[in-house]
Amino acid sequence: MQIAHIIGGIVSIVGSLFLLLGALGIVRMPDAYNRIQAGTKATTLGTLLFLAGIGIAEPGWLPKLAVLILFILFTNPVSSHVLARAAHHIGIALTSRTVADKLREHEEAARD
Amino acid sequence: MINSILFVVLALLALSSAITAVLAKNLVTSILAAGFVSLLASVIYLLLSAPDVAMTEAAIGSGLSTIIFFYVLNKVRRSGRHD
Amino acid sequence: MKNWVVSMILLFGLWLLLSADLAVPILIAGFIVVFLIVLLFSVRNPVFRDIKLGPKALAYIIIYPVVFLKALVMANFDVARRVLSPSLPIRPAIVEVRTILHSPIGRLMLANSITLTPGTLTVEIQGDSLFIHWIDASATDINGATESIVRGFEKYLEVIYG
Amino acid sequence: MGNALFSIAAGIALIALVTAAYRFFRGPGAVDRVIAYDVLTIISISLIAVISYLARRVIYLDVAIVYGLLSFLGVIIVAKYLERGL
Repeated sequence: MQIAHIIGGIVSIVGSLFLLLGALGIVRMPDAYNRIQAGTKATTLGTLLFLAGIGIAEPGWLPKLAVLILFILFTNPVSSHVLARAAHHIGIALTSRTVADKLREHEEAARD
Repeated sequence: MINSILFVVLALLALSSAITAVLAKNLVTSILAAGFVSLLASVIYLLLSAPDVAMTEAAIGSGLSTIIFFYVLNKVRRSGRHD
Repeated sequence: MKNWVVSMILLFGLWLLLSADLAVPILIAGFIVVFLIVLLFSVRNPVFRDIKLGPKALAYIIIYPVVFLKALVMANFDVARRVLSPSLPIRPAIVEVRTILHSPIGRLMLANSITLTPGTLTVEIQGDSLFIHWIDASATDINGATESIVRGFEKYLEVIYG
Repeated sequence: MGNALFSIAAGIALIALVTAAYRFFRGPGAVDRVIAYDVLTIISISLIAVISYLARRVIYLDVAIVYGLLSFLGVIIVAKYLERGL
């Protein structure tokens, strides 16, 4: 029983490192879109591993943790997509290192 | 040990978030900061082993009041533009 | 009919996970609730109408999460490399790609998968076109971007949803 | 031993929470703050889960489920408000 707790703890620590990575990503990235990128991906895998680690340590909790994991896996990309769409709609500027913006070209072509 | 560290750091974050909510010039920032205070408060209630209070705080403080604030803000903005 | 059966199985699975109990009264109550929900909502929103349930599709439904999880782990190491290196090696662009999927749920799955895979984020969907923010754009024309972003998932989703 | 490892995990998650809160307090635009808010709620879900492990009470996980549901709704509402389409 003790070994399961140790394995679960290590998995959870790896997950928390990914959470820290996501937080660092939203601090370091230069514009809103890149922040959404770093934030979504790293926190999704981080939370998944974190909850999986707790599930390994306490197998009886797995059903509830599974609901939580499935929920995060489905809602996280949707909310980041909605945020990115809103940001582009109200004209948040992309960083100066951007090489192309096909969506703006498309919208300007539709308006003409 | 870890419980006391969590408690102190979360309380400090909640305090600074509350100050942000009061001092911010932008209303969106204020509402989000108020929601963040509720989020931290519900984690603190959980640390004080009160899951029922934490759940109520999560549902009402962070969920419902944020949604209602944004709904009202949207209404106000729309009627203001017509005048 | 297929829509009803698939919705009921999925909702009943969710009920079992939430209750975590196999007593008979709970199962009966869950069945009644699931039946009512499907009766009320599935008539107007035929979410699973376009799903295919042949043997190949079932195999791909099992394979797809594995492919997806592998892509998710790759995405995270990619993000780690970019965030932790001091020079921040990014070359972002918003590119347009085309999809051959027709059903709304297939497109939803595709957009969600794209968002969680290395360096890409779905910004807007208009008709057949998906506009994708790409953190390290190697090709900005439609065909090149479609080839390197969409094909990997479309291969599986086309069989499952069509 | 298990408790010690999970305490370390909780500590790292707490550092992540403080780091994301920096972007929340500083963030130049409203969109940046909403992104930070989204990340903050997800980190707090992990934190709630580890608190429920350390206290060995499964009922605490229900708070995390409620949280996941409501934060998703909140982010959608804010995005719709910013898009002027609520």
